[in-house]
Amino acid sequence: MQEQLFEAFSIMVTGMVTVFVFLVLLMAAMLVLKRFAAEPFDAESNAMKAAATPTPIQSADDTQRLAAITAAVHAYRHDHESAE
Amino acid sequence: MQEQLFEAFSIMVTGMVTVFVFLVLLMAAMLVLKRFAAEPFDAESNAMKAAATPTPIQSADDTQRLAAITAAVHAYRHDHESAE
Amino acid sequence: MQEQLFEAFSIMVTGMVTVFVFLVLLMAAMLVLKRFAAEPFDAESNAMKAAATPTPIQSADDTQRLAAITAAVHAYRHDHESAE
Amino acid sequence: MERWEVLWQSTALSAFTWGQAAMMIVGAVLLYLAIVKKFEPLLLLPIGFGAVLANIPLAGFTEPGGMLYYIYAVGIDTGVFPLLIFMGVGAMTDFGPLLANPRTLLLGAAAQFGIFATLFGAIALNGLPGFAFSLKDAAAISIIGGADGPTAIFLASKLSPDLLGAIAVAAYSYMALVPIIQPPIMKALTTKAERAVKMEQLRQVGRREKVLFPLAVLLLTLLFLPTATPLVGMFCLGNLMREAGVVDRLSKTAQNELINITTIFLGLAVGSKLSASEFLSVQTLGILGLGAVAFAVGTASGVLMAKLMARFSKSPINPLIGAAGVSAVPMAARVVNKVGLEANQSNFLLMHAMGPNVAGVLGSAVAAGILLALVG
Amino acid sequence: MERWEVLWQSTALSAFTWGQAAMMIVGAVLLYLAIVKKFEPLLLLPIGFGAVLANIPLAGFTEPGGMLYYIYAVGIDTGVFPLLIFMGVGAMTDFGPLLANPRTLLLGAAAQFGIFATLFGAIALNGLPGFAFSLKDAAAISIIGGADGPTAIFLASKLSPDLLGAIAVAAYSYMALVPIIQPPIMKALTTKAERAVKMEQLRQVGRREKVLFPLAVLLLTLLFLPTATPLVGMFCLGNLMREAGVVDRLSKTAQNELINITTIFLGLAVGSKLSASEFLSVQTLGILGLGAVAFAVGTASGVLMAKLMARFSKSPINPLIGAAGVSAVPMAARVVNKVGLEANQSNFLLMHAMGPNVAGVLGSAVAAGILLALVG
Amino acid sequence: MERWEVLWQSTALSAFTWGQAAMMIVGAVLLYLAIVKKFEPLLLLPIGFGAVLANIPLAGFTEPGGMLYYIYAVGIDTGVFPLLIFMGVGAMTDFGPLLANPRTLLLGAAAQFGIFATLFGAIALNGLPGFAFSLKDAAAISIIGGADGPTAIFLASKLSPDLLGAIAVAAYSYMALVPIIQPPIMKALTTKAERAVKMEQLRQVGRREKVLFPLAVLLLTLLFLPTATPLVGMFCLGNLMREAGVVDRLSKTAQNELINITTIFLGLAVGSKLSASEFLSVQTLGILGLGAVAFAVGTASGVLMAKLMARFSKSPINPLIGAAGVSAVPMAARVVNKVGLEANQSNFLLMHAMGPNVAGVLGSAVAAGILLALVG
Ligand code: NA
Ligand code: NA
Ligand code: NA
Repeated sequence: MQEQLFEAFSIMVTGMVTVFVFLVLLMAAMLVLKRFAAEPFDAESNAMKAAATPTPIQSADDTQRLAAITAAVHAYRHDHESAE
Repeated sequence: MQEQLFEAFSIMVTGMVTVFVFLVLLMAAMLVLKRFAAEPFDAESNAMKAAATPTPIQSADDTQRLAAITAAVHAYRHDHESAE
Repeated sequence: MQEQLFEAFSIMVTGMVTVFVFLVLLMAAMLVLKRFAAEPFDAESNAMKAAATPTPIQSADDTQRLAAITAAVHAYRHDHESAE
Repeated sequence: MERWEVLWQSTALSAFTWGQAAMMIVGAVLLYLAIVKKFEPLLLLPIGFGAVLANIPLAGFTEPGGMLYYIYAVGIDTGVFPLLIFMGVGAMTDFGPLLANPRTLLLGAAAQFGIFATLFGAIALNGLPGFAFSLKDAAAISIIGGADGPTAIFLASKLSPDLLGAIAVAAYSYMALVPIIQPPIMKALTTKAERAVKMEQLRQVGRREKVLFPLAVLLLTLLFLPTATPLVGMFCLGNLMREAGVVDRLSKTAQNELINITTIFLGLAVGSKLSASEFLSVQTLGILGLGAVAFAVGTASGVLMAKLMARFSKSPINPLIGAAGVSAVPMAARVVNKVGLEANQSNFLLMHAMGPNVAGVLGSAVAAGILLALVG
Repeated sequence: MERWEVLWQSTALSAFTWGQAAMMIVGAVLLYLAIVKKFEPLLLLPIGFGAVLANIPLAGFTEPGGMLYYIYAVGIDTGVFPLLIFMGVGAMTDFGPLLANPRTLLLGAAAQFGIFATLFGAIALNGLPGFAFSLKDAAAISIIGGADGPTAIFLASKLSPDLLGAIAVAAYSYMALVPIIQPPIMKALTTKAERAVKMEQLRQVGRREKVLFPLAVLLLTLLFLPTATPLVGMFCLGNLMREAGVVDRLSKTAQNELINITTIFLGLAVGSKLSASEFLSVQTLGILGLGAVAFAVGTASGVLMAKLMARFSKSPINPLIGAAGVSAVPMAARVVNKVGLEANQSNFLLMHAMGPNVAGVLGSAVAAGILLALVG
Repeated sequence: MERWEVLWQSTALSAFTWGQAAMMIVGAVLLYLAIVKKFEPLLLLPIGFGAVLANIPLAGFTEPGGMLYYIYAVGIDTGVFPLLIFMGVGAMTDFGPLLANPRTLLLGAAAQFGIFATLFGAIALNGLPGFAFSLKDAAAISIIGGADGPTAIFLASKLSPDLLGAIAVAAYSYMALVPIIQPPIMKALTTKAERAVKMEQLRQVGRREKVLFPLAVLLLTLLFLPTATPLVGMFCLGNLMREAGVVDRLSKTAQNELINITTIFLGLAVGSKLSASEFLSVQTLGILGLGAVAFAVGTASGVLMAKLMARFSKSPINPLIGAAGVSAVPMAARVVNKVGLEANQSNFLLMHAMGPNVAGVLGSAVAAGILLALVG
């Protein structure tokens, strides 16, 4: 029991140290990436990309937007016709 | 042969009785459900649910609706431009 | 080596002849099909079919079209409001 | 020269048997029925194509190493494919009309007489020369009367895999023929006045009932008929995913991509069981005949049960809706609607027939469980 | 008579054990939590349903020939299902907020203390009567603190398959309970002034960084922690497909149909491990208790680490975002946002919390790799 | 201390071989080609990623228990994955342009000379030191000239699984390079006047012809070349589902989700065959060289055949369309269109080139069947 507890404790220490070392290394890699791979931000391309990969949630939004547009178009049609 | 026929006949009787007993039990369960789980009908929520689960057919409708809207918008654009 | 080369050569000849024979047979089958199965062309049904089976590319187009429509409707809404 | 000899030996022309050629024609007929006659094309097209592929000499589709061999082993031998289809069907099923009118469950029960009468009939056929159906064979054949594809395939794969091809083909073909088989029987057993009876509008059923219903079905099944739980359980899982409202993305996938993928594979694998040695026999004629009997008896018992219920019911019951108890969803319910309209132009029975229709699905899954328990 | 006897023998009523009945109730409770309480319904609904099916007497779902047996063998024994889920999660993950603020990786690291402290705690529990967790068991249990479903299932299937059911149930339940477990701890460890701290807006991250990031993660993992490469590798593959911009159709399929199909099967297979002999024991209570400890410790260490970082940072850091380091994406980040808003109505922490949130996913996958290396 | 030793032993750093490191670079190059150069990214991205994963020391992806091991065993060893891809490609293929101009089948036939000449070339290479291709190897390599990924993978998995990785990489790379490889050859073999030739508009092809065509292809294949029926059969099934018009939901699933899921797995599994011992050899250089020869010879024979046909044809034939006979759908047809436009700004050859283009797919599937019959 005592021995197993010690083993568990040692795994705890080893594990936490390793996790930290690993993620610090990854942090370093990110800083390298930032320095060498960062690009001037291009708002348009990102916006387009977001539009091009609809998640299920977004596609539900699309349906709602579609409904909104339909309603809008109908309203316009109506207005337009009555205007004539 | 005679024996096999008798066996088949006995399976027929046993089977039909069991099917009926089972479905009568299920009917009883449904009456229990109706008594204890029925809720005042909420038209709006059902309608919303139907809207939220588009079948392939509905999404085909969407495409057609989209086409209709596109046409409508183009028509408006055209009218609008000519109006200016 | 010599022998293997000869074998490869013989496969080359056999193979090309077989490919040609096979595809000539298929060509004959196509002419038979044309004679007996060709139908007067029905432009409308084909167009509808194309519309009914959107490829991923087309659905991407749909998203863009949707965006375009949204923009258009917003523009109209804006014009309309300012017109009032 | 020798190479040409090898090539000739590797053409099918040198190896074709009459049986294989005949089975190709069977496959072609199934493709014709699927594409031109629109007989259950989602299944009969892949089944017909699978039948053609399986009978190509020297191609080895159904031998170890061949694609159809693997698909069959993975999906049918294990029973997984029909169960996945059943889950998808559950996710597509709305039990609302049945919950609104629980009595129609009895119609779904009565129509199962088509199954059990056919079992008796199959054994009786053994009196004729050329027929030697075992009890398992008879049970597998009789399930054609359930008018439900995945149930038939599941049961046949467990009880009589050799007959699987013929049974599945018969089941789907007769389901497609429901608009031709049922109306004469329905009309023969009812008067025009009966067919013209209008039924009261159904109550609306709330979400809570719909969520609890598949669980209630599962509970009763697992208590009283555990052998039916694979089929009923997967059906209820699909239905629960549909009605729970919290896992819509799973429900949609079960109803669309998953059932489509499984359907392609299931059809090919079923088709791969259409081999000459099994299919080109007098047995197949017997199966086709028994299947027709099963549909007819099921339709008749449903209608007669509805007539009986109408006699004792306070609210009016149109006996036609009993015919929908065979399942064949939603074709049978549409047939009921059509025949009802013929008798009375303002008589819309579709929703009333959906109750017995989905009851018939449960009924035949239960019947399959009973058969597994008694002869499996 | 005899036939009725056979039918009775084939009902579950004659064969039910108390354990099976109790596990059905467990399954029903999971369904209730999923449907009514909306606790991680995508997983808990199939898990609960699987638990019910697996405990039906005589139905044989989990024996060779049964559907759940095959699904478990194909997807969990091999580790393939959790890896596919992880690929899909990778394809849904946006590393932008993390890349914009790399320091938040440290929060994702600190929160993993929940895992390792729990491992120690599990061994310490062996001091009580009724507990005898091996090191492998303890490691599998501790991963609940990773607050990540597929990681927990993957590790448990490798180290302690018998506990898989209880571990997965605990992991998903506590993930659903994050809005209840975390806020008290977060508030206890911070002052209102700390919680009201606003953080600077994040920089925009370009596509090139986002494409290279999963590759950098993979590179470091394969160099230093190859045992973590199955999990991290599939996660990075999904993320690379997302960000590469050239395989959108694969990325969408990984995020939708493929992950949905896998989720249905994974849930059923996990549920099939909820057997009475394993689940109805004091061990399960231990697992549930340890899981709660793991979440609490992870949350606390994340918050404390954030406080430490705030002390040495030039730009302001709100210590609440440390709580998101346990992962439980995106629930934990939302909780951070909510608690932050309570302290300051114009303090929107959501995007700031997404960094530690996704860092926590990487952190627990790394921790799983370490555990596999040390005790696997 | 000892625990740190265990961790170090479990890092890849202690176990890397030069070969594995080199193969990782190969994987990285493939990812670069896929993402930055957009070389067939749908395949080369998963292949490149699979190559990286497969070469991680101590991770065991390709050993029993590892994910890539299972995926390879299930999908490539059995041949199922390339066949499913081929079914999806069939469902995406429109045979209209070919049916409108059946003569272009001859171009698809002529271009297969690239395959058979390369087979001869591979055996001839054995004269050089370091090369010892068996006939099976040579046949598997030569199929690169078919310019069709699933065909190449299917044949290589049957004839020469060790070379599968290199062959698939070469096939997809050269398909991506078609716009660079083909134009110089096309221009060298034609005059500007020939390239400027306009062709007559194609007739519209009705649905009935399109439905019957895949069945006719299947019939001829099963009669004369049963070894080609797995590939041709699945292709025709996909095309039949597309054209039948009654199973649109199956056709769409085959074209989208099913092919996407299969593509991810297929790519990973192919990548898993990129091991140092097989790939880092002079053989691979030979394969790459032979692949280039195959594409060049195929292109040249297609163009020369078209010139020959033009001489005897009443209606004008632009010899450029012969180049599309190598398949590489639809890239080769686009290249034809582009080169045609360069010669004559109003000369749109795209639809005319689609005929030989899809004929090339059939041609190389047929060639694969011949090779299986002769050397399999
Ligand atoms: Na039925
Ligand atoms: Na975590
Ligand atoms: Na080709």
